[in-house]
Amino acid sequence: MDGLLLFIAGLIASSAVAMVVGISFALILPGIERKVQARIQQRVGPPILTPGWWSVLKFMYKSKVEPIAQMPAFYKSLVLIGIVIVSFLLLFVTPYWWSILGWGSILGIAGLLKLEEVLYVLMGSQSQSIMSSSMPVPDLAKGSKFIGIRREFNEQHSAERSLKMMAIGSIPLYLGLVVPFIAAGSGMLNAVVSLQNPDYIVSNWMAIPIPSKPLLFTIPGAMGAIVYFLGFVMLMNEKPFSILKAKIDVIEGGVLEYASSLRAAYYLMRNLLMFSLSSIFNTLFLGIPFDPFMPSMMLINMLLSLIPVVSMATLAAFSPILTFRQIYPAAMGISAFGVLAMILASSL
Amino acid sequence: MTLKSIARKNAVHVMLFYSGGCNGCDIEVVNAMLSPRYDLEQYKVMLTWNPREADVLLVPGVVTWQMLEPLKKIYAMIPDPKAVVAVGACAVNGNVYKNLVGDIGVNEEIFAPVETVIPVDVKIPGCPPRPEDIIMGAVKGLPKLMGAP
Amino acid sequence: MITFLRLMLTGAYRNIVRVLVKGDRATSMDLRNSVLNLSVPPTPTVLDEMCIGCSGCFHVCPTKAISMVKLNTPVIIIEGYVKDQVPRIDLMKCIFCLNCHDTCPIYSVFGEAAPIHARDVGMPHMILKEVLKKPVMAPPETIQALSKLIPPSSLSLIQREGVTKP
Amino acid sequence: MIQEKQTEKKVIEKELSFGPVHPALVEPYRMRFFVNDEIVEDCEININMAYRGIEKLFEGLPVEKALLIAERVCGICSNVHAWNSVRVIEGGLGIEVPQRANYIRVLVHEFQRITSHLFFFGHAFEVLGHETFAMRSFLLRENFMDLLQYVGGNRVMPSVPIIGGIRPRADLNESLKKVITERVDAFESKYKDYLNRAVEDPLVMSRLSGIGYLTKEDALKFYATGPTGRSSGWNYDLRREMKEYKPFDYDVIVLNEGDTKARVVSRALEVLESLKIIRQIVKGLPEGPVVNRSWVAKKMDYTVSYVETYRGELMHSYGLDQGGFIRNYKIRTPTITNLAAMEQACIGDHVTEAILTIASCDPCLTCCTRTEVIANGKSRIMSDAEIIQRFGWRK
Ligand code: SF4
Ligand code: SF4
Ligand code: SF4
Ligand code: SF4
Ligand code: SF4
Ligand code: SF4
Ligand code: SF4
Repeated sequence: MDGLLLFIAGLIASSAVAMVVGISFALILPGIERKVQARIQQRVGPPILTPGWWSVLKFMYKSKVEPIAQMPAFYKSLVLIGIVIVSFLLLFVTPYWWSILGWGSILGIAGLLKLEEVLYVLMGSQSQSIMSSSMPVPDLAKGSKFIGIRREFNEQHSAERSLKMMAIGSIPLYLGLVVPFIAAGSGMLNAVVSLQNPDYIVSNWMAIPIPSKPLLFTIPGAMGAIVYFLGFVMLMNEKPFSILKAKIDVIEGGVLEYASSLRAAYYLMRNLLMFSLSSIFNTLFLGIPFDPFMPSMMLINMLLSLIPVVSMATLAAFSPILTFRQIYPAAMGISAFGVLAMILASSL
Repeated sequence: MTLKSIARKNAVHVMLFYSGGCNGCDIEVVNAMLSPRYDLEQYKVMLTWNPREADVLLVPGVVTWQMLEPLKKIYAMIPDPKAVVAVGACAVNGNVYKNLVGDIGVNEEIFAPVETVIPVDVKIPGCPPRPEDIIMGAVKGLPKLMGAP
Repeated sequence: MITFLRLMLTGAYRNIVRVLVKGDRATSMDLRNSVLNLSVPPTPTVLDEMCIGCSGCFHVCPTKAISMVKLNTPVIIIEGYVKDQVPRIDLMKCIFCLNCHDTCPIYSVFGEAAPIHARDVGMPHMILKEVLKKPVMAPPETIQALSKLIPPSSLSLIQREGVTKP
Repeated sequence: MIQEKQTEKKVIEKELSFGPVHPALVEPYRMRFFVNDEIVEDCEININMAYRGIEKLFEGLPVEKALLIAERVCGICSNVHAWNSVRVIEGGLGIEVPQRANYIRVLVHEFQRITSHLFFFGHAFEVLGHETFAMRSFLLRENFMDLLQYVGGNRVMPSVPIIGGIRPRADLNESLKKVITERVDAFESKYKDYLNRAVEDPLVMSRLSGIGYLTKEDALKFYATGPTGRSSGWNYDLRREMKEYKPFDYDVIVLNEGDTKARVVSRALEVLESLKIIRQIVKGLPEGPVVNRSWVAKKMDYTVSYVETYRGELMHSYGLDQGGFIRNYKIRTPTITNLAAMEQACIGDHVTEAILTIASCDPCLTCCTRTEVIANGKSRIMSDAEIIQRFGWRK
């Protein structure tokens, strides 16, 4: 009985610490991302805290407005659901959750990611921004031959694209995700970490257990990491895979109508997702989990999570948006690479 | 300073609205944003294309009949507090389009200055203003945002 | 492909330098400082040295954007003619029609760069005395039109010194 | 347009519309794409959102003022509008222009061609989603914005030409010539680096090539002038006929591919030709006066003047009445003839690529819009009577 109470108290405490640290850190990431890009673009760029922290705070202080959406209440709830999903994603990397109902497993992570993707589709089909076909300009009287055709909102178009991205674009992430589990021969995060970092499981909270054989430095692990990284870029909708919120046609896609505190929530969701995915990367490929009760692990995990973020920023600075003409072959190539990594991993 | 005004000072999102000027001001605004030499972002000002995200609306140019409704709508879409910056002589006083009109007397095709359509907080003169003037204008819009409830 | 790889490598090096030590940054730091100090200098619109203070521009401006300000110390241009005022443009009212520029006698009579330009008047490359010695090159209609805008003293200054064109 | 398309009985699923306020557009216009899945089956570009009544503004103005309004037709081509506006009266009344003035006019024109093309790259890369290259284009463009500022006093509206020559403000002195030479040299090496880098980038090239085909027949049919037509193999450049360009030696870039890549490449190469012209001007600038002031405005018949601008062929025309006041000013600008070609070229592509194709034709429509037939807000065609009732001053 006591053991259970202690466990629950630990769970709550670790979750609280994880959330506070995770959110504070996640909101610094966009600033770093932007700063790196700015430096590449030979300019000064915004201060580190501006794109994350200050923007979110500022949006919180803006007056409430009702979004224009098919079902405003549902649309508003979507972003909150998103935050919950992403928070769980982050919590799943903290060891306390690994023993609950098997959530700290590949299935838990993959399931949440899938939910996250579905959110974009739902958002897109809900939002009806003024920026698309409801812009008040007299354009129907231009004598078009196509009178009475269905006029689609850009967001809906973006939702269709997210469906396509779900079908093809998200495969690499899952393949990359699976590789470490295959290597560990288990579906549980616990096994993946202990395979790479046996010291970690047995050491106390002050220790600094260095992973003895990180997967990243094996061939299948490295391949899996690359695939995972590209999948990460796809899920973050960053360039070059940002077709579903390609600024030049659908502007921001489904999230167009989020204003004031909802926009703050959207920023939070995106940045927390970015951090969670990088944190998962470190857990899976380096064996360094985000453990609130082991400060060394937590710090190393946070520092290392800059690597995927900075790489993504660099990649985004140097690539155009790809259209499906390029995404299909690219995603298939990457997936094939991922499958190869899986096969190699199984022989590990 | 409250946290509110510090946050507002440290993150400003501007939206550019092409209202129908000659393009000169529009491109100078784009220059101020995109040219690394001016780099608007270093002043904590970020470009957006979504009125829901914006704090400051930049209106360069006279407002034409067709852009009147979109301008009013987009202005209404921006959540409070918001500021409007009139960029260039066109937006400030109608420029030659309003004032140098030969035989026709009054040009009824355009709405100028922008003040006649939506409330304007900062005016930047010049035809076109230099990017540095535009940046200064955007910075001058800050106190209004910061002071708002 | 080879060239691409070479570009990739040199580019990677250049960009790492850029990211880590702000290499070849293009942002103008002077500008940054002056923006942060709220001290961006305005464009020069009037060249006081080249102006004869005739107030032609003041009268011709369609939006009353020009005001003539008294000089603290009046300047003697040539004996018998003292310049005691120069124009100032209020850019908030200006519509950049360049009427002022086109009317200014320095431009319209002598064909030199006028000392007033609503956008940017530039650097003087003439001395006012020299200009006034040049023969008058404007057609009589221009002088006629000018006489309605500027006081007789200024007009006589122009015609006394210059030689009216046949 | 595209009458034949109708007979094919295409089933079109839906319409996507963008603009007039949209990140892909640098001025107000509206693009309507009629798509199946994501493939564009037909396209309609709605212009006239920037209608300011410019042609009517000229009516009754003294002719010296024409160039100042003409310059305000557009902020990218500002100089060429002012230039062409004075060319009309110079042609109509036979006003002699000193050679030095002609040289400087061409110089400023070529400066603006380069800034316009670099703006085009900036815009095209922005549409491509490549922010870094867009910023580099804008950075390179600054060189020539500075030069325009030095010459004319403003980065965008240099107000250089006047009837009979150029403003003395814009005359070149030795030190300015030196600055120009230095800047042009520095620019050239940087620009070549930038081009190499862009051409070698497989991602960028995979986005550009293979889309937006415009055949030579279509280019001729829709009268796509300028680089848009020239990159479809139509060897037509008005500069060959302009006497101002006689002294200079340069190549006209003609490409045969006709796709989006060709349109980008042809402009990239044109910049290098412009540099050649600029060097020749600075080297061979004749001495002499910069303006011929011995002309009087008098009655002039309706006169037309054509100039090759950065996007194609530009026409200005007007007549003068007895008092020397402007009557019947008409402008026909390059983009208006390129519009139909744009609409044609983007058919059959993915929506994102169609927008790129349109951007690759370098649309800029502030100058195209003069005839408004739709009442604001209401989507209906107004009758003539209504127009007159509403805008009584038209008659
Ligand atoms: S102020 Fe001048 S540059 Fe700006 S839009 Fe108006 S005419 Fe164009
Ligand atoms: S340019 Fe400005 S100051 Fe000069 S006359 Fe015109 S409105 Fe007046
Ligand atoms: S018209 Fe020329 S000379 Fe006369 S006051 Fe104006 S600027 Fe000075
Ligand atoms: S056809 Fe168009 S461009 Fe030609 S005169 Fe008429 S309105 Fe002007
Ligand atoms: S084509 Fe027209 S709108 Fe485009 S830059 Fe030239 S004048 Fe301006
Ligand atoms: S034909 Fe005339 S009214 Fe119709 S789109 Fe062309 S310019 Fe506009
Ligand atoms: S006929 Fe119509 S479009 Fe043509 S000049 Fe008259 S009012 Fe303008």
